[in-house]
Amino acid sequence: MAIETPKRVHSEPVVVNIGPQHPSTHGVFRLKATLDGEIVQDVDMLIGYLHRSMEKLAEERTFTQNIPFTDRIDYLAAMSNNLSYCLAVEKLAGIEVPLRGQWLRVLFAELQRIASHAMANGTFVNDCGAWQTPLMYMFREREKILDLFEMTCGARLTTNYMRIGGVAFDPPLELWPALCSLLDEMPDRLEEYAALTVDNEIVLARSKGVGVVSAEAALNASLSGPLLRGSGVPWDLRKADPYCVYDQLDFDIPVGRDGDCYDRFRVRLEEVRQSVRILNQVVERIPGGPWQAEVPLHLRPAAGEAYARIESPRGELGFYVVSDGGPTPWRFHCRAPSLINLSALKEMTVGRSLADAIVTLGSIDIVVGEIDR
Amino acid sequence: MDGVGHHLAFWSLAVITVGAALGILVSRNLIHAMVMLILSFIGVAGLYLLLSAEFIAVVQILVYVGAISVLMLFAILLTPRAARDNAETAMRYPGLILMGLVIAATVFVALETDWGAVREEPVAESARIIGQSLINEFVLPFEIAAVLLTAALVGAVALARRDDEDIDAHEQSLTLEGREDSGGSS
Amino acid sequence: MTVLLDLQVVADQLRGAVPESVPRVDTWAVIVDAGHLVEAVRFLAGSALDLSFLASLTAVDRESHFELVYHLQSLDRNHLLTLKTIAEDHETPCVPSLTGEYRGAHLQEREVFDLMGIRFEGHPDLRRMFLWDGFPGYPLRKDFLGMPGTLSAGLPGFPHESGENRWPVPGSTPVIPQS
Amino acid sequence: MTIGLEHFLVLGALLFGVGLYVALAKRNAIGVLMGVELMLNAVNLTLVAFGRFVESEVALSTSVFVVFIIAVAAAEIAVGLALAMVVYRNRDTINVDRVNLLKW
Amino acid sequence: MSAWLLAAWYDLRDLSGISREITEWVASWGPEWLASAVSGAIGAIGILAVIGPTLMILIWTERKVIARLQVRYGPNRVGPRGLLQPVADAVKLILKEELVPRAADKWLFFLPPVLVFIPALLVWGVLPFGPHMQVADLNVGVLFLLAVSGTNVLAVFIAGWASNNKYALFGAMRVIAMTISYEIAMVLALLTVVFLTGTMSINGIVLWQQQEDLILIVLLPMTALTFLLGATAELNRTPMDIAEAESEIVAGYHTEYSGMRFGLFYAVELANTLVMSAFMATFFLGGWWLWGLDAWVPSWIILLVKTSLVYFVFIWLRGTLPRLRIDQLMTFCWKLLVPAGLLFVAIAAVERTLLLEYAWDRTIALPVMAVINAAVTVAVIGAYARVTGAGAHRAPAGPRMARGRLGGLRAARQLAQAPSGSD
Repeated sequence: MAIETPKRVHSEPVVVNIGPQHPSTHGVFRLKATLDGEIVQDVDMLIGYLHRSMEKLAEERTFTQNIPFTDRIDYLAAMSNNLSYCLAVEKLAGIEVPLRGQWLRVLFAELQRIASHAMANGTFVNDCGAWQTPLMYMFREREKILDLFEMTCGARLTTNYMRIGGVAFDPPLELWPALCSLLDEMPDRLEEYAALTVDNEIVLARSKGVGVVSAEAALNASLSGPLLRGSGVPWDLRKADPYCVYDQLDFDIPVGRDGDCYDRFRVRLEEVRQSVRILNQVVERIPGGPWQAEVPLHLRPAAGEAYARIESPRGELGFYVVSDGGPTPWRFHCRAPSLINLSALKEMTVGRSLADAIVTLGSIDIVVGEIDR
Repeated sequence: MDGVGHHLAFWSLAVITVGAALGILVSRNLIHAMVMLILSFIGVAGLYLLLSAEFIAVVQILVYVGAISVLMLFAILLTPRAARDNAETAMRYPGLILMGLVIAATVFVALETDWGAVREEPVAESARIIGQSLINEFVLPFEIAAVLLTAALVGAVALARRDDEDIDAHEQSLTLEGREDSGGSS
Repeated sequence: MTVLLDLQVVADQLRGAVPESVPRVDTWAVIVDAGHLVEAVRFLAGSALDLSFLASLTAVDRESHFELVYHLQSLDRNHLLTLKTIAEDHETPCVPSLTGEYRGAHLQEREVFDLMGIRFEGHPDLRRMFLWDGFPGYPLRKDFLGMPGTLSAGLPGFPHESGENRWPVPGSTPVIPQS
Repeated sequence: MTIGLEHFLVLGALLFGVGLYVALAKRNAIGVLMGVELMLNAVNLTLVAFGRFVESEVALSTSVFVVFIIAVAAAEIAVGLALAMVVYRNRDTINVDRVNLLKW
Repeated sequence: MSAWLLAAWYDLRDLSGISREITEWVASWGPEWLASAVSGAIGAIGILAVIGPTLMILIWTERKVIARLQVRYGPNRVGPRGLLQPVADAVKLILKEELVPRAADKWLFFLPPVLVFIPALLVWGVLPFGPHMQVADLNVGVLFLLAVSGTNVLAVFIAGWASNNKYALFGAMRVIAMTISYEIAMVLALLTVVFLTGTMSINGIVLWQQQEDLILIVLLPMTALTFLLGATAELNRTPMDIAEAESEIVAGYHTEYSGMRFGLFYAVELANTLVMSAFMATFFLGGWWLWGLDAWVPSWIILLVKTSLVYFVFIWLRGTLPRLRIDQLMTFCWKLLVPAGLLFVAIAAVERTLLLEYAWDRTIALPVMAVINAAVTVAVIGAYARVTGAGAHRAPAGPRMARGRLGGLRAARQLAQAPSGSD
């Protein structure tokens, strides 16, 4: 047997590797769990299987060339990453984005949020043990959103759509009817999801009171996004530090009650609804005009540094870019919410069963590309 | 019982049963021994069927194969790896001699005794008859068996329950004295 | 809208609370002396400024020294402060760990240690995170490795490597580190 | 040759002998329990064979005995395994030749 | 019905005629043992002939139905409407290399796929497809079913232990704990049925339902539910598939099995699901009997339709529900199913005595009993739901809306104290 018998320990703890190849780690993420029976005694995460050294590579490429890298950081929310990076460089170089470009950025960032939350909630219920069904349902809308992306920029996942100073293309005309029909059916779909999952006894039994993290602990551990809000802290950068045109939009910030997995799930579900609200406003109010500022291809911002952050689907996604006046960034750092949200993993999982640990990991909604970069 | 089928069934089942029992005897691995024991149980169940005792055969499978062996496997899993061998003690040779003596004596008695009238046809509908005799002739043993089972259940739970003070005291003693060599390793 | 704190005001407050903690203030950040970092951060996280949320922690290799950059956020008062610390020693830089103050510093400090090679005094579990144990060098340092034919400087091979078993680089001369 | 009572009796004797040896000579407490189970099975087999071949006043009374024996065996195994667990917990071994203290 | 048609071997309504004809023919010239061997062989071949193609169709059906539940198409490439997909799967599984982990217990590793197959085939022997279409009408048929299907757990345990894999071991531990518990619930459920019908012969239970002119699920809804859930647990299907919980322990006990060995596990899982559906249909839905329709339609088709219904329920559960945790499953079994099972054993005993001893008019007595039992069922489940705090009306409130109260801990506290109906 692979189980070692430690000399003086009476009951034998079992070390189980969850990952790097495991159905519920959503990528090559390895969680080394020490179990006493089914109870988790200790978890240690061993990551880096997907480390591509983005931050080093970015120091070798010009500011514009770095945009495709950001796609691949969080491949489930490429638009958000593009946006955050472009905001940082614009801050660094002092570039003003035309109004239509800003609205388009909001449009695609919110679409991306819906797509990402659909994935997160689907896999979360999957981790609770459902046999793919919720995931497939939520993929339905995600597919439509990815189709919109494809219409606009030709790619579905790694969009590379935002540019420094705006967006790459004005969306084609056929995007708008497709978007409107999607927005029309979204409320029904959301009702359907809610009916299927939110008061499902088994989902409740599996996620209520599981993986609890208090508001104090969440703040101290620098959690952000749905985790922080699930713990009851009303903090959303779209409201707190509005970028683009979010200050002109009307939407609400859902906040959880107990900080358990179920609350995170509900917060994500509600955020999708709010995103639909935002999108409806965007469709109504988007102005005409140019969508991209005149930016030199070989941008050489003056020496300096900038930290720009946005509320990505997973939390505070920040880019810290330092320029030394040259064509490439001197330092390019991504504040990855997936990684930092794992800070509280140990507190959330230790002392509960293995099944709960899996559900908790699912509710954190990690993307390994973003953890490892 | 002189049909070809009967002969075939009896001899194959006898070989399975005794062979599996010998397998327990020689097996060094407790889990392998356990599998052999299960095989032996199944062989005995087959012999019951041959003896037209369907009810007993099914109960044999249900209780021995379905419950007792699973319980034993569970117990094996709960003990540490080092304790999963199936070695013999110093009683090996006395045991062998005693085994030979017992077998010889029993076989002698079995073969030399006149067992009286031998019934050719089995009694049909065994389950109904057993049930009726259980609650008519044997109602007192039946109740006693029920009490015994309950007592055993309670006793097993009481024994296997693990008090927290026990663990603490035990782990303390372990750290003080060190762990005894549990003997054997696998 | 998040307010960026006036650096000079914060620096004065810090100097009042923790003497000699702020040697200077640059355009973007308050620079705190590494020796007083924990005290300074404890003061900043306290009720006076409520910078209780460590938004981001990273380091920049300035070739002669390392800059550690902390973005501290107050959620209740919605203001942001950029704090910097200098690790002077470029070979074996070392700064105090903030894990005592912020649980969230745990993973970020490990990341910086892994990629930049900055040791954090007092970090409970300072191991490599992305790279394997025994990986030679710290890749985000400027003197780590330069990719041949690209724009920036760097070493031509791993520091420990001898000349012959370097990565084969067809038809290009290694870039000489400029300083 | 017909398969008769003697066949089953000899088979039972063999099974009983093997069980006796296992119960006596095995070091592991669970192994000992296996031997006991084998012996019980041998007895059951003999009883059922008697019930099949020998006329009795109460029909199938042997089978009733067998049912009782199986019930008692189930109880015995539960208690026996619980005992083995307790011994293991207190002595850190389930080797019967190491459990040589009558008190602890 | 004319008697000559019923007795003829080509009467599709009772295929046992074929077996009888052949056996009689063999007995007319051959020895007795050959005749009985031939009769057994016919049963075995018949069962294999039923299971083989049915499994193929089942794999396709399950995948297709699950796909429909999941708004996708399912297999539609191999053959017409993807019907040949199972064949392609089988070919793939056969051609795949069968890996044996180096540290595995080689002998024991080979055993489980075979061990798991034997009981899966054996239980078919006591399933009555028609009034005479049953390989062995044991008078302890119910016990036989329980005993044989209970041995599955051994194979699963050995599989988990021999693979020398921690996931597999976890699966084995879980399956033992769960199966033993749910088997008790199942035994109690079947005991209720046996008490009421007064027979342990499975065909006898169908005949009782025919005689009383009702299906047992009407009379014993809680028992039927217990049996269904116990079967779900025994079959390791969602929501009780903790033994092979994909998201937790990868594939549980058969993590290390590949190729056709895995194929055997997979086939047996489906075959067991099918046979449990068939027994569910037999015990609680009247089996081959359907209010006289069985005189016209072949009885095995009636059974097949009922089985498909139950099977659909299994697929439906699988496609819909998430998995429970092991402690929740145990709680559910020991705190609801077992006590309710005991209660219904008592109820069934009383009802049987009333029916037999006092010979009440059945047209009145049976409906009254059905109503009483249904009421008790509702009461028991309601009480359990009340104790555990479950219930759709108690769905937790959704998230609050921040509504301009952005901030950190202070804002969080304010928000927590705000009236909860703020959104």
